Amino acid sequence: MKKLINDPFDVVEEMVEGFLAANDQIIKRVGKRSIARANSPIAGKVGIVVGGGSGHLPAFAGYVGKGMADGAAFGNIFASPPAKPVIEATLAVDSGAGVMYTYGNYQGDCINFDKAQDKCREMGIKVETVVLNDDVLSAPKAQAHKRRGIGGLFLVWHVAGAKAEQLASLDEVVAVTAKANANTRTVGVGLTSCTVPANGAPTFFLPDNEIEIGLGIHGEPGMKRVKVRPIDSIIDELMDAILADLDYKGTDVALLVNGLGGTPAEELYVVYRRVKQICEANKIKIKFKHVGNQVTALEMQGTSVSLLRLDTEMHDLIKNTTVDTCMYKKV
Amino acid sequence: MKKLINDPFDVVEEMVEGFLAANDQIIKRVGKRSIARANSPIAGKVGIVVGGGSGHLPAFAGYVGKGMADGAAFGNIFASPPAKPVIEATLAVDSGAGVMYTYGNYQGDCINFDKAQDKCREMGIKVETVVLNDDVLSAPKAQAHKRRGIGGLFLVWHVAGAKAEQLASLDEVVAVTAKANANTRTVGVGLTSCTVPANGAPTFFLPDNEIEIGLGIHGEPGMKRVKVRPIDSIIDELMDAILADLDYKGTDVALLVNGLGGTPAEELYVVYRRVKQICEANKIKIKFKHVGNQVTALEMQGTSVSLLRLDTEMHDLIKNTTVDTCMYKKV
Amino acid sequence: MVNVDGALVAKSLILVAKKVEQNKDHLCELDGEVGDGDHGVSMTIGMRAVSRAAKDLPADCTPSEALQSAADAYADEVGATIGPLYEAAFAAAAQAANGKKNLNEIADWASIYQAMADAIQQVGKAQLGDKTLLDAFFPAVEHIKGLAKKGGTLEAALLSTAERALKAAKDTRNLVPQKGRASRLGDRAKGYQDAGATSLAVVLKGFADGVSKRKS
Amino acid sequence: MVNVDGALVAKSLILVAKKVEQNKDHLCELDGEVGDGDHGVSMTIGMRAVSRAAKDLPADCTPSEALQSAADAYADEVGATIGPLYEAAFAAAAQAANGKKNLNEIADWASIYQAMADAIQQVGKAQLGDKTLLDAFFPAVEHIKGLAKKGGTLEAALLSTAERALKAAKDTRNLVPQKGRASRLGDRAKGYQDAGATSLAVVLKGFADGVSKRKS
Ligand SMILES: Nc1ncnc2c1ncn2[C@@H]1O[C@H](COP(=O)(O)OP(=O)(O)O)[C@@H](O)[C@H]1O
Ligand SMILES: Nc1ncnc2c1ncn2[C@@H]1O[C@H](COP(=O)(O)OP(=O)(O)O)[C@@H](O)[C@H]1O
Ligand SMILES: [Mg+2]
Ligand SMILES: [Mg+2]
Ligand SMILES: [Mg+2]
Ligand SMILES: [Mg+2]
Repeated sequence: MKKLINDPFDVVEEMVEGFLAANDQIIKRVGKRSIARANSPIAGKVGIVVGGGSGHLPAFAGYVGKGMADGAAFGNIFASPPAKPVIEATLAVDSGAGVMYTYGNYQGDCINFDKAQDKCREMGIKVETVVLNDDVLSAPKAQAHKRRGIGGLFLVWHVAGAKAEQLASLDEVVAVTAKANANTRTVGVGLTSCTVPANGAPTFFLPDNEIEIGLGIHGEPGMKRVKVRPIDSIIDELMDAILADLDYKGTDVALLVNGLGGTPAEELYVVYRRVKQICEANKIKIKFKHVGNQVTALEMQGTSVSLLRLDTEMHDLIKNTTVDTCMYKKV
Repeated sequence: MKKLINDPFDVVEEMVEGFLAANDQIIKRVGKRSIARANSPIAGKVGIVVGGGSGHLPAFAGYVGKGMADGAAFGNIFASPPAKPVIEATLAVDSGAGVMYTYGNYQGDCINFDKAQDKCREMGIKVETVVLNDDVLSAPKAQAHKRRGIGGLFLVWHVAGAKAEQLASLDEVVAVTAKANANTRTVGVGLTSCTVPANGAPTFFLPDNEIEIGLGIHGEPGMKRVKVRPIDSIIDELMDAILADLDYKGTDVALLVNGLGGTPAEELYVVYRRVKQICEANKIKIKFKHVGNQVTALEMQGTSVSLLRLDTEMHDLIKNTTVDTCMYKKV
Repeated sequence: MVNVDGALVAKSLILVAKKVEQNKDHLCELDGEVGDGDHGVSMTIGMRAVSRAAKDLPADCTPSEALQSAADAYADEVGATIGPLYEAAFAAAAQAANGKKNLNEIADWASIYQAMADAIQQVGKAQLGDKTLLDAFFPAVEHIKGLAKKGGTLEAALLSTAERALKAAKDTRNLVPQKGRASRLGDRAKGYQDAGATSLAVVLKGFADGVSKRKS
Repeated sequence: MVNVDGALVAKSLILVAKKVEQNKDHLCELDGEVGDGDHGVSMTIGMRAVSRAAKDLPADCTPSEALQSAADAYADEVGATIGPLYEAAFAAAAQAANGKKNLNEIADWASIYQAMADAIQQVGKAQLGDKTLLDAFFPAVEHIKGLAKKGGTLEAALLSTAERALKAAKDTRNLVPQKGRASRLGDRAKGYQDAGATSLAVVLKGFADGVSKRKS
């Protein structure tokens, strides 16, 4: 294992320290593993708290700032944060208008965030939760509630953050977040695994001629292993899965071609080229497009494609909101 | 080799196609391998043309847009573009106020851009060139003109683009760009090599316990190979080299902790943490800080640290300019 | 016969931590086959915190206090799925040991293990056969309950209980996971031994060795 | 004796392209030892364009036209260091062949190779010993100039010239590079054969085989 780190067990601590220092205009520390926007709580604003295991930057802390999230809790690498930092973030961002938790659907996150929610409600804070489950290939449609959250988180939070920025009520923010989630689908493909620093070895081994379709964002194995082939044909397969799961024909979408952390941007544009061709063939109008590392898995190589089917409300929310978070800006 | 590509010889073509489609609000195509801001030429504005081999995104095309560059030429992977696309970009961005070429110091780029400059001058266009050479470890101080340009390009262009955006004259833009370059130093460390797609194999092999100090942005070998050790001690060595080359003590700086493409953002923040400690110890005030992939080498793992010593002019230029380029935004 | 007072429970926790860390890479490897490869890391982080807390305990602490300190340590440090599970387990153990000056009877440990397994089930909602650590823990609980009735030395009972857990952990190989990220792989996860069940066996072995004061 | 008209020059260029592509990986490997590992790719891209252009030439083209088409192909497609060098070289070759219906004399090729090497030096400003393709080309030029005086068949002359270039390319191993990215490595680049010198030998071999109409 070669990484730009010191003691592997200190990575998260030192990463958080660097992250805070690098973003001190936007955020403040509110606990050992929790941050909030520097100007939190913002009067009248619903506080959005995100979080999850570390190793996914910009997700999750990278999205704290104007137009997206108000607070975040850091877990260890690929491990949900405990309830404590979630509670700290909640207390820091609650203006009285209530707080929404929103995170990817993983058992660990659900357990720990639910615990935090219970405790915060006991303290009299209004807390609601929207769990995100965009990963089409992680469970069949009939069991969509079991699907995990991956790249689509970024698109959903774009909508959620914009709504909260308008000082909408907690119910309204929750409603539009749930709506965005219901209209978002993602599929991914992984070329390599990644190495949890304190583990020291790659999570699994993929031979040089094999890739994993349906790979998640933890370097965990995907749905099936196939031989390497031209990316166009892989993207065709991924897009088929998305389009079969939700009717996007003729709709407006926000689109993300996400890099998993170790893939060059050049390759993501090759992917975008194909995705766009498929969208055109299906009369899908790409209103917002993003190509880059948004929800990653350390140095994993691979990509995921996410489509969010827009209605007028979601479209205008994205369009009219400036975003200035730690790691993502929209002018 | 596993990459998200089709025929390796089509990568650049397909990447350019995807890049253009993904950024069509900001740029237009002005040749097979050349782009310009959609609204070029901009009346009264000096046109800044950048470029170089592909494989370094966001450099170079990713910086075309408001506040940085006006046009760019794409080369093949790690190969300078020929003169032709440079000329196309020049013609597209010249408003009559003149054009500045600015790129990293590589023989191929110098030869091809100089050829373009000669041809464009023959056509009556005012063209000046500022070649950037921030890489401390690529040549001793006495031969600084031989040093190559790496991560520091991003900081220099921040200044140059801001000046041009103010409709300064060609001489003024050239002067401030040269000043920024003279005040910028970079050092890098590589953990892995990378694979030129049409080559198919990594450029060189680094054993799992060795790293290259002084590595460039083409996966080419660096200055010396050393054993893996904690990142703090590596950063100490890199910063020593920077601080020995230029007197930064007590000054204001813009700072970049750059990822080489395949390194997780988490690790870059661990690096930033140490860089900041060293800056504090040397009474260097970090006025602007950037942590991310800005000048990359495909999927290479590693980092470089760049410091730009600011004066009031450069400080205010960066501070007061909104940047909205294809791949970098500053709100 | 040893006297399992609070200090010895604390010492056992330190030994458990040592054993877990020794097994870190193996546990990660098992988790990596079907999960995200971090189980050994999460357990090590948690047990390091437990170990630190145990070292800070006063010499005259009660067994319950020692177990509760482990719960608190887990709560703040680990997260993941395993964090809340072990936090709840240690808290339930503390509860079961409440009021006792020592845990010298097999029945003491039978009720502690039972409380731990029940707490884990309550938080994680897994059933027997779901391929989780409960598939090692429940058989071990049944086993020690039997021994409590039969009688014998505490040392031997804890040791054979840990062995029962290890055997059960190995048997998880044939199960199809229903909980956590491995569950998304369905049949693809068959054939691999569950990481959490394996670490549970390590934990029980740590207690057995700690109580019998053996070194390894 | 063969008649080296424009059509045969065009055919030779196509053969050169084929040979370069066959050597792509080897050339990249050499470049990767001290440079950025793309030399085989850049040469392949350039020679593919040359090959396409050669195939589009009219059957009755002159040698000069054929060589100029290669220069133009290089100009638009390659870039890098090697692009302008080969563009200039082929343009100079076209110039040297200007007005000739065929290139049947050793002296024709001696002057063409001389012009090519000179053009490369003019653009790239490298000196003998700088560890560039000129360290293969200049010895080859001297060699063919000697043969032009001595006489013999064109086929044999071109072949032995290509062999001379290959030997010289191998000898670059001991040189310390002064130009291009390899120069930044200083002594560390010693011991490796120069990629550009090696590809130049491949190019000259391609011409030799093309003119003598042999297959490989
Ligand atoms: N609901 C559950 N109840 C009990 N144990 C569980 C449950 N879900 C998962 N586990 C156990 O947790 C282990 C995985 O733990 P770990 O890797 O630390 O967490 P994560 O899956 O969050 O990375 C599994 O091997 C399994 O034994
Ligand atoms: N100034 C020069 N003059 C002649 N040949 C040169 C010069 N600089 C480099 N070369 C040749 O070019 C080769 C490298 O070419 P290539 O890898 O295609 O370009 P780049 O260095 O731009 O990647 C070297 O091996 C050397 O033979
Ligand atoms: Mg995990
Ligand atoms: Mg090159
Ligand atoms: Mg795990
Ligand atoms: Mg090269």
